[in-house]
Amino acid sequence: MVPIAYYLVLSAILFSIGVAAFLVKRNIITIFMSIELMLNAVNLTFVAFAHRWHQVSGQIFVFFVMVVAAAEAAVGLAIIIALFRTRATLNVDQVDLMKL
Amino acid sequence: MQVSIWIYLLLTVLKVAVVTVLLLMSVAYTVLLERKLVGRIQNRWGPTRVGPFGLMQPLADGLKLFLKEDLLPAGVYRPLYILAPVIALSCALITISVIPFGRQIYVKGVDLFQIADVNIGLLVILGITSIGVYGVALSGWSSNNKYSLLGSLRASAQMISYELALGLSLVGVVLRTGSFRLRDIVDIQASHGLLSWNVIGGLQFVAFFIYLISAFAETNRTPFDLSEAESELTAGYHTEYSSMKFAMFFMAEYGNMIMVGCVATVLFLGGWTSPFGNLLPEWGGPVVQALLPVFWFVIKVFCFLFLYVWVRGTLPRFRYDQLMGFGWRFLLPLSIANIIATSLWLAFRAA
Amino acid sequence: MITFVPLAGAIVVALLPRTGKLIQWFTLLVTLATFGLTLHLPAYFQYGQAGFQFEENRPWIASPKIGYHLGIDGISMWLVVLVGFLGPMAVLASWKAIETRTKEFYFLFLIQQTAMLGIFVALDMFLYYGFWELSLVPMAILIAMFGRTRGPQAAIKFFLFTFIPSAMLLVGLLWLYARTGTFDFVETQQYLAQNASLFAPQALWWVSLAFLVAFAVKVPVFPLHGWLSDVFSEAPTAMAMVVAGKLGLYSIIRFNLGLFPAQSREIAPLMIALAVIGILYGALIALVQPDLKRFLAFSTIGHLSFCTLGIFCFTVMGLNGTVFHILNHELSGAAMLILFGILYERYGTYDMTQYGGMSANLPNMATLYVITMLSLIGLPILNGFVGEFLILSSSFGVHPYWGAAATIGVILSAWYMLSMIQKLFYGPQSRLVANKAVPDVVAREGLALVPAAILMLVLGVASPYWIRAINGAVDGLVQNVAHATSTLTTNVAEKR
Amino acid sequence: MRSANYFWNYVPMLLQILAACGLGLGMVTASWFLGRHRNTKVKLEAYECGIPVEGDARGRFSVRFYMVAMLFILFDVEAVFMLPWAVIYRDLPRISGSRLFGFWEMLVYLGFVLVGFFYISKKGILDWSSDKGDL
Amino acid sequence: MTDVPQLYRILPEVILTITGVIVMLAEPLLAKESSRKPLGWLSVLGTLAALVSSFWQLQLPAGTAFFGTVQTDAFSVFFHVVIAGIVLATLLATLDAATPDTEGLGELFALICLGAVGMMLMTSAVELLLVFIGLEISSISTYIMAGFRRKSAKGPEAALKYFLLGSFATAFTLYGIALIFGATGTTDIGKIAGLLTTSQTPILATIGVAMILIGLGFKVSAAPFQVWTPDVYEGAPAAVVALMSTAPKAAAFAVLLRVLFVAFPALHNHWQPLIWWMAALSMTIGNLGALRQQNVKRMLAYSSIAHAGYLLVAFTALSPDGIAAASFYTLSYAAMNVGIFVVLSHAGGMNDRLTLIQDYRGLAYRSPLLGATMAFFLISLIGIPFTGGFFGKFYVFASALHSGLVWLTIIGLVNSGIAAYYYLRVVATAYSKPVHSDLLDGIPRASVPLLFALLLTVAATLILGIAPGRVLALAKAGANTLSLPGATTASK
Repeated sequence: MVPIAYYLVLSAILFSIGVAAFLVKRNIITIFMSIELMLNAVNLTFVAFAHRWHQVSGQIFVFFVMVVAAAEAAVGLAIIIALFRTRATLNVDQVDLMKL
Repeated sequence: MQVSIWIYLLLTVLKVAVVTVLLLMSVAYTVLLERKLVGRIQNRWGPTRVGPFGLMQPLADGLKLFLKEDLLPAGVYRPLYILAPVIALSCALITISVIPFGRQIYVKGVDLFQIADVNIGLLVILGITSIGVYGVALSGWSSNNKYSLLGSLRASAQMISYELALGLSLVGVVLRTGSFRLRDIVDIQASHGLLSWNVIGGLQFVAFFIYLISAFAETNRTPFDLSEAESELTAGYHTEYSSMKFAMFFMAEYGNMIMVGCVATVLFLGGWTSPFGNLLPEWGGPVVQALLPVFWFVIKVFCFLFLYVWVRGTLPRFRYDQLMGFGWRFLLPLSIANIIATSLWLAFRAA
Repeated sequence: MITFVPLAGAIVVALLPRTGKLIQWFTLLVTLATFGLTLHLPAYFQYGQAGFQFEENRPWIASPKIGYHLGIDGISMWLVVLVGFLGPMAVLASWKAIETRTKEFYFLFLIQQTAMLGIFVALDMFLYYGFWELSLVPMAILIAMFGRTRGPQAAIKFFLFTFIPSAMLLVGLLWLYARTGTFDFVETQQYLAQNASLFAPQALWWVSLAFLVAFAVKVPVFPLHGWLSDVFSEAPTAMAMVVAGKLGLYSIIRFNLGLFPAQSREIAPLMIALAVIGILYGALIALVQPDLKRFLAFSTIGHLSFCTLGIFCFTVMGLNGTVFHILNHELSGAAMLILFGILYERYGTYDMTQYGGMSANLPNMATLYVITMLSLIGLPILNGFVGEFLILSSSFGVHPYWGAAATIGVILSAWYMLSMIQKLFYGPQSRLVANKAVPDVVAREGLALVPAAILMLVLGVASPYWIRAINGAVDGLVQNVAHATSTLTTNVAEKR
Repeated sequence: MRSANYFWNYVPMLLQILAACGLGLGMVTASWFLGRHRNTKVKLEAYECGIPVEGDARGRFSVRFYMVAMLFILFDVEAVFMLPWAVIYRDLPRISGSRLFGFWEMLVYLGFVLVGFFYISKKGILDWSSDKGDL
Repeated sequence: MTDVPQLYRILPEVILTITGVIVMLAEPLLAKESSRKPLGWLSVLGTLAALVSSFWQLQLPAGTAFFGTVQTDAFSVFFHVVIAGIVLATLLATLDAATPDTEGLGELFALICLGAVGMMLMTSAVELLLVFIGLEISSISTYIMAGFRRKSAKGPEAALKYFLLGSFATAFTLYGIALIFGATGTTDIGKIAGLLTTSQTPILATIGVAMILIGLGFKVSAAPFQVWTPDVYEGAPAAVVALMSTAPKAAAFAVLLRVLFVAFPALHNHWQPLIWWMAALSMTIGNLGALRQQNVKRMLAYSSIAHAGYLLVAFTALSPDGIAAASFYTLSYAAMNVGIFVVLSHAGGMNDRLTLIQDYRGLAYRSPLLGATMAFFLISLIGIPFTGGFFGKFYVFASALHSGLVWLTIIGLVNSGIAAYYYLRVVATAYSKPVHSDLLDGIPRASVPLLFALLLTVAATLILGIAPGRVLALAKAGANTLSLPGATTASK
């Protein structure tokens, strides 16, 4: 039996990696993926807690998170395509038409 | 489960090894089967030289491919280029772990005829199948070859499109069973033989039809083999692969065929159960009792494989827009309709 | 009730078509009606009494408790009448000056009237604050729209100068509300008077400072005067007439003295010093200022600083003088502005140096100029004298040295005013004046100015009549201050 | 104990995964070492049926493939919702007290899915042969 | 099958959903060249129906439905009405700004309706799951709306920035929810409060609340999570920004209020200082940032950051008055901000011809109606009395002072003083001469939808400024439904 703390630490690490990648990476797709990583870290947390509390609501939450992640992925990809069409780059540093 | 963990593990390892080896063997002989059958369909012999009736042909092929020069073309993205066939093959081999191919018989706490009896077996299958797309997609992209890329794009688009219909076609089965566990699914089909199989007794013939077509598309087989349409794309996504890496894609394809056959058998064709149900009296000792279901199972899978080859020998290839249109426009709504019909039927039957 | 006559007029103006002089006539009618209504106040005012009359108190917003509480006392009554009086004057003054976008102009002008009347009659501090802020908006927009060259900038400057401190005022108001639970002026006053010991003196001091700063900017008191000259030079005459002085001074008297007598007492030396500096500063700059409007702006600073001085002497005489001087100055200053405006209409410049020797061509105008000028200087029998005299004499009584310094200001003001008149009307004719034949004062202008001139005379001669009304309210106020101070000192003594 | 059992169910699967991956990797490695390597420049070029190689393969390709990917993501996840429903469907009348509760609920859900399906279909996203869906 | 009363609880959402779906389905069925405006009017009708049904919900007894996930009470109705009003004005503005060659108009209408469903769900959700779902429904539709002008270079960029940062924020919110679930074992907002007082490990919950704050802080563009705001506002069409800058914020604030005051009053010692700083920072950064903007929409973006700050001030008051003030502020901010964007949208069209402040020079002369309304809304944004903006600020700061937050109030009011400058600059520009050349050829005649939209927003702003009593009463009723066990620290 794996203690819950392991799951939590793992998900926290995953989440942090996601955050770090989001902040550090420059490729839009990679940034996008790091967000997905964060969401999945959250899913892991939910499942772990759902197991701990014997509450199914945590798992239901995971379902919805997955749906949302999917919807976001679709929308995100669409936006990226639209962006690529006008800008022909996937580097966030070059997406800087609007600045202070 | 009072067996020592180490014995349990040892036995499991043994089981895994046996199953894997058997699977690889059947992959090899499925290739031979295909060559032979297609040969017959086209009024020729197929391989005959190596061994009696060409039975040693697969081994010779394997050996040859092993010794071929392993090219690593200049423009490829190496990590993914190497990883792609591994993914493809592994996914084909992993699915077997949840398939029950015989009655539940424990020896020292180890289930003889199923590697892992998990309660979400169906989900595992779906999941692993999805991962299989990566092998195809990555191989095409990492090859840095236009044929490969187009081939893999086509293949992955096709696979994911048909995966939808495939996934939805399984919902009907799950509706009837109320479980993802493959053994439960088989058990519910066990009572009246052929009549209680999902495809007939479960009124899932539409689902079976959808599954069948989707499965052909999933494995990139004729008539949906556009990803490797020789006439336009050379060999599709594995154009740049040679030697064993090429062989691995090949094995993955046939492995997947077998897996699809197994899944179809379990889900729609009653799994290891006898088509005659209780009509036939039980006979033979415990060993026979144990092995007979495996026999039925193998027979059913074999029939399925035969169908595969038969279709390949008979049907022409689709056009790509027809292919995608068929999947999205026809199969998807159809599978949803099947779900609605099944649920309605179940609701009224339960009353 | 009076308050909203202009507002109703404004709405009608907004709906009127833009044809001909209809809007002007209508606005004139509205302002005259307002004036008529304001006259009703002194007619029925009970003189010599402290406290508020004509009160109207209705709940407006349940929570926080805000009432629609109006009322006037002796201080505000004349100011209300003054606003009423200046209304038609301003309309007449802008009759020709404003030719484009009359609709917007008169619409905003009437709103401005409403806001100012509201400020003087509001007894609910929240309502008061509302009108206070509201008065900024039409002003700023009008300055932006009709400014000479740098209208928008001047408007922003004006707005910010007055708005930011009034944010502090709001903090103060809210704080008071949080502590007393009411926005009503009278209730708050009583509460503060009775429960002064409940408050940390420092807190009250800060609040009073917030009030004071907001008002002082509006006056403007010396270091906060930066906006005035810009506004004067940019704003249309009708607006410049009403912008300065009375709102801020009135508010200081009403709120700072009314609510925070002790704190006002404490800060008085500083304010007196600033006032005197303002008097001298205004006068000195005015001496060298060639632009007529800016000239008047600095002279205004000087005059209003007199009022500040009068307020912070805390004597009945001083306050009487202050209120009176506010009236005077508004009247005379407005007249002066109109006169400048008339010149501008004719010659198209505010540059003093380009004028000269006009008295020959324009004798009537010269007369009006001289009367107004004398009133501003504070010549006896004209109105300016009474106010200045009262203020100066009270300040001599309290702070002789400052009083003496202020007297120098009076002398200076006489100097610059006279030199201005001299430059404009006497001496050799300038090229501008010589080359351009212009009419003398026309009937419309006369209609605006002659009553003003007469009023200056009347105010100067019959001052007791006016002061009678002021006196009652001021009396109460001074006692209030004295009382608060004594309690404060006794408190301090007790603590010692 | 139940949960321990639960975990042990997966151990064989883990072993199978290990075996499969090991096999795959092993094959790749083995063939690399077994075969001869005689590389030439031309041999290592991308294979384009013998014609000299033109440009890079990582160019842009039809946006339809992206469309399919996006649609797949959406519809696949929508399908995921049906699976737990399917599992519990036969128990729903007992839980909800209404025989067709589960049916209607899923019908509403499927209705929305079909609305989306209808929309993309009418928008021409599924028409591979025309360029109407070129978004 | 759901019995009837349950459905009543989400009646406005249902109406809007159906409207959105119908619009979405009708869109591809219409001929490609035919006008999409009927769809817009259909959406307007649907929104009106939703508005009416929200009011109608007031007479239902407060209560929950759907397994305790939605709750209709005065609070939710208040925000429903706010959102429906915003949507209404936005739809009208879109109808006005759209030209026959505007692409994807039908989808835009559908998205607005469906996004509104999400926002409304957020306001009535009493279950974190539903909060999350509503949040995402609204976010995803706003992501798409932000990139509405997909052919322009700025549209997709705005959408991308909004999308990336928005989903980033979502992940934080979600993690926060997960941790709270971990700490309490429930995601029911009502139950959390009861469990937390006895819980032994509030540290998880504390972190969770902080995470939720971060996530929702992004959504309401509170500093230091405000970076996306200017870019998104600049890139999206003005009509859409009218919606984006108000409705999702209103919803997010509603959620924040519910979550903080219903679920976590016990932890107010932890979150109050955070909000204090967020409020102070937002106000300051927003106003200072706005000072140096040349682009009107960017300026308004910074101003919206500042307004989020003012709103957060009300949170720190920790009193029913504060909640009511926040609700009220949301409404008044919505009225005036939507108003100003309606004006911008009409002047600039769907393609934002006019971007810089300078481009609006002389607007008041070219089009007195637009100029006057623009000035009116800006004045309201400054917070001049007898406009909604004033009472909003007033209540907020009054409640803050009531709770003894003198410094925050002073920061806020000084900020609102600074803010006057940049708003005024626009007013002054609109009223100065000569008229900018871009304006001379371009402003279309005021259309019927524009007049409706302006009427709606002006009336709302004025009513809030002159007779706020009734609205405030409703806001108070809403505030009282968020019971505050043990969180009232108002120092009288």
